[in-house]
Amino acid sequence: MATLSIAEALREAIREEMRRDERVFCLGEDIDIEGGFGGAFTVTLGLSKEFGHERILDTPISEIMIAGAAVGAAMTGMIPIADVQYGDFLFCMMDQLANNAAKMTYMSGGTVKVPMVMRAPVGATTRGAQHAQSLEGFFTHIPGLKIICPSTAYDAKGLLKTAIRDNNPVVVFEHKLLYGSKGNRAEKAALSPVGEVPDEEYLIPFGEGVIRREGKDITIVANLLMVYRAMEAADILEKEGISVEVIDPRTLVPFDYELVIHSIRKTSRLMIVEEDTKRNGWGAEVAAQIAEDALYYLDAPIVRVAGYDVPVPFAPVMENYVVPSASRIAEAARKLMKS
Amino acid sequence: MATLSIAEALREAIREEMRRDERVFCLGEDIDIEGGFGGAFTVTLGLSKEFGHERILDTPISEIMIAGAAVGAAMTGMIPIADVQYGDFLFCMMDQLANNAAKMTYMSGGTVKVPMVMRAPVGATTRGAQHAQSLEGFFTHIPGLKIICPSTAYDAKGLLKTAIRDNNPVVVFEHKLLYGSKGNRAEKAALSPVGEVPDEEYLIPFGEGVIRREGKDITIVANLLMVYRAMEAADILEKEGISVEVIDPRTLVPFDYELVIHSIRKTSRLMIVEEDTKRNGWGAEVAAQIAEDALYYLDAPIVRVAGYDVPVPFAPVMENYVVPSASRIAEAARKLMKS
Amino acid sequence: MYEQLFLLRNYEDRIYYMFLEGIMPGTIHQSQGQEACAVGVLFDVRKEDYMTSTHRPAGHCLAKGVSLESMMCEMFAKANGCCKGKGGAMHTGDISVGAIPAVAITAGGMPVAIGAGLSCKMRKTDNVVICFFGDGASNEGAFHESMNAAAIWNLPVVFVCENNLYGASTHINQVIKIKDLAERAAAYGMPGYVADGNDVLAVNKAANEAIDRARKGKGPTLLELKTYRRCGHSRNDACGYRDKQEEKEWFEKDPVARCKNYILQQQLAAPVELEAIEKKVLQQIDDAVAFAKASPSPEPQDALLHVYA
Amino acid sequence: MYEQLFLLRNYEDRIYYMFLEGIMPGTIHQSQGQEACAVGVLFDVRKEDYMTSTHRPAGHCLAKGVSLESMMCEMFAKANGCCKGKGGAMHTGDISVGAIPAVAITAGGMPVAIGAGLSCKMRKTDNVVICFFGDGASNEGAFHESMNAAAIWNLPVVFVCENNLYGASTHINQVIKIKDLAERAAAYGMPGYVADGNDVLAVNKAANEAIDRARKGKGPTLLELKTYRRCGHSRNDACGYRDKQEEKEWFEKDPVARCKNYILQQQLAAPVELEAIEKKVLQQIDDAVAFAKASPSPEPQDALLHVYA
Ligand SMILES: Cc1ncc(C[n+]2csc(CCOP(=O)(O)OP(=O)(O)O)c2C)c(N)n1
Ligand SMILES: Cc1ncc(C[n+]2csc(CCOP(=O)(O)OP(=O)(O)O)c2C)c(N)n1
Ligand SMILES: [Mg+2]
Ligand SMILES: [Mg+2]
Repeated sequence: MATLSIAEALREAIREEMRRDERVFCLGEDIDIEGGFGGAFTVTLGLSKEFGHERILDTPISEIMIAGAAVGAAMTGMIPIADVQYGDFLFCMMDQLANNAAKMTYMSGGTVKVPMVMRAPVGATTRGAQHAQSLEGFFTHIPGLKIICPSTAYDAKGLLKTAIRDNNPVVVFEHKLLYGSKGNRAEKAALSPVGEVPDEEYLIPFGEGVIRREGKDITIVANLLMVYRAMEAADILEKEGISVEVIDPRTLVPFDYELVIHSIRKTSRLMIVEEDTKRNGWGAEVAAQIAEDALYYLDAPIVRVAGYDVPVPFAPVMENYVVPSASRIAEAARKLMKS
Repeated sequence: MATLSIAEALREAIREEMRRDERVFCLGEDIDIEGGFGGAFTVTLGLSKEFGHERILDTPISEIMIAGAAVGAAMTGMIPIADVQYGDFLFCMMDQLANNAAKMTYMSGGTVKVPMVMRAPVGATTRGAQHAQSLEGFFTHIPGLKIICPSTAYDAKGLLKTAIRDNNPVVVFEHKLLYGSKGNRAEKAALSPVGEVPDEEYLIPFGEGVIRREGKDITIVANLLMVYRAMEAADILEKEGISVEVIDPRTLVPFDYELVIHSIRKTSRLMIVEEDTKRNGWGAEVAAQIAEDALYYLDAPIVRVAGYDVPVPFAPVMENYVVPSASRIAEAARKLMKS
Repeated sequence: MYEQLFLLRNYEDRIYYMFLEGIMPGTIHQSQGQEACAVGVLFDVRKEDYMTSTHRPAGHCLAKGVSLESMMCEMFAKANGCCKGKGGAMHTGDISVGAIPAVAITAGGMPVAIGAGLSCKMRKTDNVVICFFGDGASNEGAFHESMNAAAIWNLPVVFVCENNLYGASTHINQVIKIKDLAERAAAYGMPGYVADGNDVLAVNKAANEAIDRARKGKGPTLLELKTYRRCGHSRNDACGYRDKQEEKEWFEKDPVARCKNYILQQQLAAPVELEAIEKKVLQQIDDAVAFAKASPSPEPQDALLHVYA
Repeated sequence: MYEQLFLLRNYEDRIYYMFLEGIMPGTIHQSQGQEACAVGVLFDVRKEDYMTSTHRPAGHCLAKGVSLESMMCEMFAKANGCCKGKGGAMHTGDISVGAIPAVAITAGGMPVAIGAGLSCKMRKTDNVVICFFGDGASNEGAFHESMNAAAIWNLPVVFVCENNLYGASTHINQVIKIKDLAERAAAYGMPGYVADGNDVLAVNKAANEAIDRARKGKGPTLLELKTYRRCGHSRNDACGYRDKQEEKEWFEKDPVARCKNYILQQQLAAPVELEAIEKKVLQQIDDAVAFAKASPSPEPQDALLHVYA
């Protein structure tokens, strides 16, 4: 057992897969320049020492090309892991991801495959509106992609390895405040979700959520940073006699509805917590799906606590207001218990 | 009263606004080359005769530039109406729309405004996956944009004029099969929703849906082409004794929840019909919102009939299967009545 | 070569007529008049070499070796089309012969070619990538990012710009200020050449030089082929935006007729031999049409397959 | 000019120290060492001229006339910042002095400059647009599409590429194959020039020529300014990727010191005069810091305002 941060766990996953399979390579801006950053959040730091600069490929600032090159390489026998420094820049490559990566297998009638991974950091960290977005809701809306969002080191390693071995384009959303709180590129407000990671190889299948905490009054489904905020809220609420079950879906596409439905059969109350803006965030789909398939298990409205529908403001007081906090979650839970 | 197709109604709206206000201009690819098409669907055909090629500006095939130029012109005193030939190409300009157009007002603390209109045709018309998408769900997810989707000539003219006068970026989704069925660029499967349009000037405020048909058993909320499919389904269902109320929200952001809630208080059953793919389509948000705010009015699950979660296939038999048809809507309605 | 030129021309003409008859679904973007580009460039490439194409892919695909039957079936939206009826005209391709399914987003296939080029290089093959695009596409950001990447990484990619003077209805001189698009190569430190795109031998020569460079690890080339569409941009386009004199001049340079005349003049083949070839090709097309018509349609629910590999 | 150079340098140094102290939120991208670019280019522009900027906008904004206080308040996330605390360092701007709020997406401000240029032209003003971007940005698709549009429409835009040799940690020679980025202008039929970006007078001269052309309706120019960051790319960057010898050589060409030496050598001003200026500027900065610290923070719920105009 090793104790790793999420950044380290991701790096180990990449390292192991690159050792295992020659076809795997990384590309992106500043991912491992000598003396540089190892990507915006150190995930690829030092990998070029072992694998050389051909397989850890530093690119120009050309997002269309990065994504398109990943698609082309994937279709022709390679397994690219592409990187954007901030998820917000995915918009610059949206055409390649939505129109090519996601559709090539389908448009070809299943004759080509696109085994690529797109890694993107999300989350608000007082950098202003263009370096802050949580973009899950855009990508869950694109058929042909798979979407994962690991919130622990164990999951990060196991899910990324599965992603690399998947024959389809997988978008990995990583949260800036969860990479780890050590190192000179760590974020001020970072949590430190270091975790035990087995020494033996393991893979985590997509579509299997986990219960982070058991409870009986309310089911909270939350991802990435919001898992931790929900856990905090659960602590607060427990003292007030409200028992919260926290589910981390871990992958958004595919999504583990079974686990959620199983939980609400017990709690009969559902809350979804996401950092992404509320209108058409991934939580909207979860709420809609439950309202369609499992409405009768519920005794109360389905509540979503999400980023307010505004761009992310710079000032920390405003940013903290926009991103769901433990107390906002707790407050919504109290209200939900009364309804 | 004039009887206009939607393409004509949109053209008249642009013409009137360009006459009224010098700041209004159009830009896009092939929008009015001499002897050309007038945009992919003739909306801007012939306008350069009256306004000249400076105000009806044919551009290179440079979507990033088109959207960015609209943002820049809007911030500096002009009112651009930008055009993409197919909505699918919005992905090429996504960064400018999501990161700049939608956020500039906010990031500047309200000191700049971005009065621009982005027009985009959507809908499947046997052209294959990259010329077929309905993209509403991506754009309703971006705070700072307004989203409209006119389904009649009257609405097209009135809403577009309002959009042009709005101080914010407005995305107009127009359906390829609704532009009109005349002219050599009309679509084979096109409907012909010509309509009466008053000679006097009128504007339609955003956020006001309309009831296209009254009913008492089920409320169907549908937009664009799906309004007509829902109406067809309602005809079928009426014969079976099921009375359907059809609501056309007309604008997705802002959305007229009041009208929907008013309707479900009567019908106690809600169905949402959209051509966009189901997972995280705009219907997901509507369902989620109703499940949060008005759950107690409902006697049954909230049902969504939407494009299946696949890229749009080329073969007409498959395309027709993917896009909701009147019979699929009717079938879902029957099932809903039983639940 | 003539056989291929003749095939491309007649395949597309036949499609056009069937389209007018209304027996073919979808839309079409044809390349009559540009056949020498596809044939000249691809004549000597290997099956293992890759190609990326555009919304106007029929000629490229035939010349790259996608089977006539499978393309015809795709046009008829049949289950045994090269894309199983899922792709349609604008996404024609067959990866088994190196034809990456065409990308209908203008210039959207160019970054894909970079990936294929990286792949050829990283896997230490000496295969190359042919990247087709149009004059209009050269104003897209994707063009710029792709050209630069190929240059700095010295990728085995041959960029083939078919300059047919128009992007849809827009004349190229209205949207660029330079004379030749080949000049843009200099901005990336890449060689750029112009060739007569209606002369299949000239195209073949220029292309083979570029391909040879790429194969030997000497990096990418931009090849601009001056050519012209005989047809409209897409269905129902009467080309009202084109100058009639310009059309006339270009129509006289028809690449298929030119090749035929050349062969006859140089006595490289006898008229009867060419006639025999033509007859064979027309028969192949007839057969393909018959085959496609008789082929089964996909089931509606097949739409749900192949979203994931 | 020296006053401005000195202001830019000391404003940013002061910000840096406060950042280290931990009293300033967010992140910073500073431009110490590049001051001559901002000052030289903007020295003679009008308030009515527009400017687009980047993730590294402080120098541009000060030189364009955004008030020191309002910028300092923005850095402190105060309600009276130039963006009301909503924008932050990377979105600094003030449209009332022509400084379009900065775009932090690399090259993302360039198409915006096209729009501003169109606007200046269509409204028949003779105002111009200064479009700042970096060497790294020149590999973005947005660069390409913007340059071409400006060229074909003959827009009054001056493209200013501050080539500081690095895009984040990546040396420019690793990502382009040509010598000067100014060469790229030729691909658009636009004039392109190189100037010494650490010599404020050389910058001013080159910029004024370009601005003059633009103002007279003679179209856009690409101006490449060779310069160097004295600071890291962003906070916490020790520049481990830079060659120490390279750093040394460039640090010797410091634009602020150089301007000062020039003034003294040419006896354009006496040392005491310069000292007085410096003292005044430092006092202004002190005052701005004090003012910003004393200014009110926004209310949390203010986050909900200004989504729409
Ligand atoms: C991103 C994008 N923008 C616009 C279009 C619409 N469109 C299809 S073909 C075309 C013209 C392309 O011109 P060119 O690259 O010269 O190719 P050609 O049609 O002449 O073969 C346009 C504008 C598109 N398919 N994709
Ligand atoms: C689209 C996009 N990609 C990547 C980044 C991350 N990033 C911020 S600054 C920068 C380097 C920019 O280099 P350059 O244009 O030379 O400007 P400089 O930082 O040297 O001023 C990068 C890669 C970004 N902000 N936007
Ligand atoms: Mg062309
Ligand atoms: Mg730089």
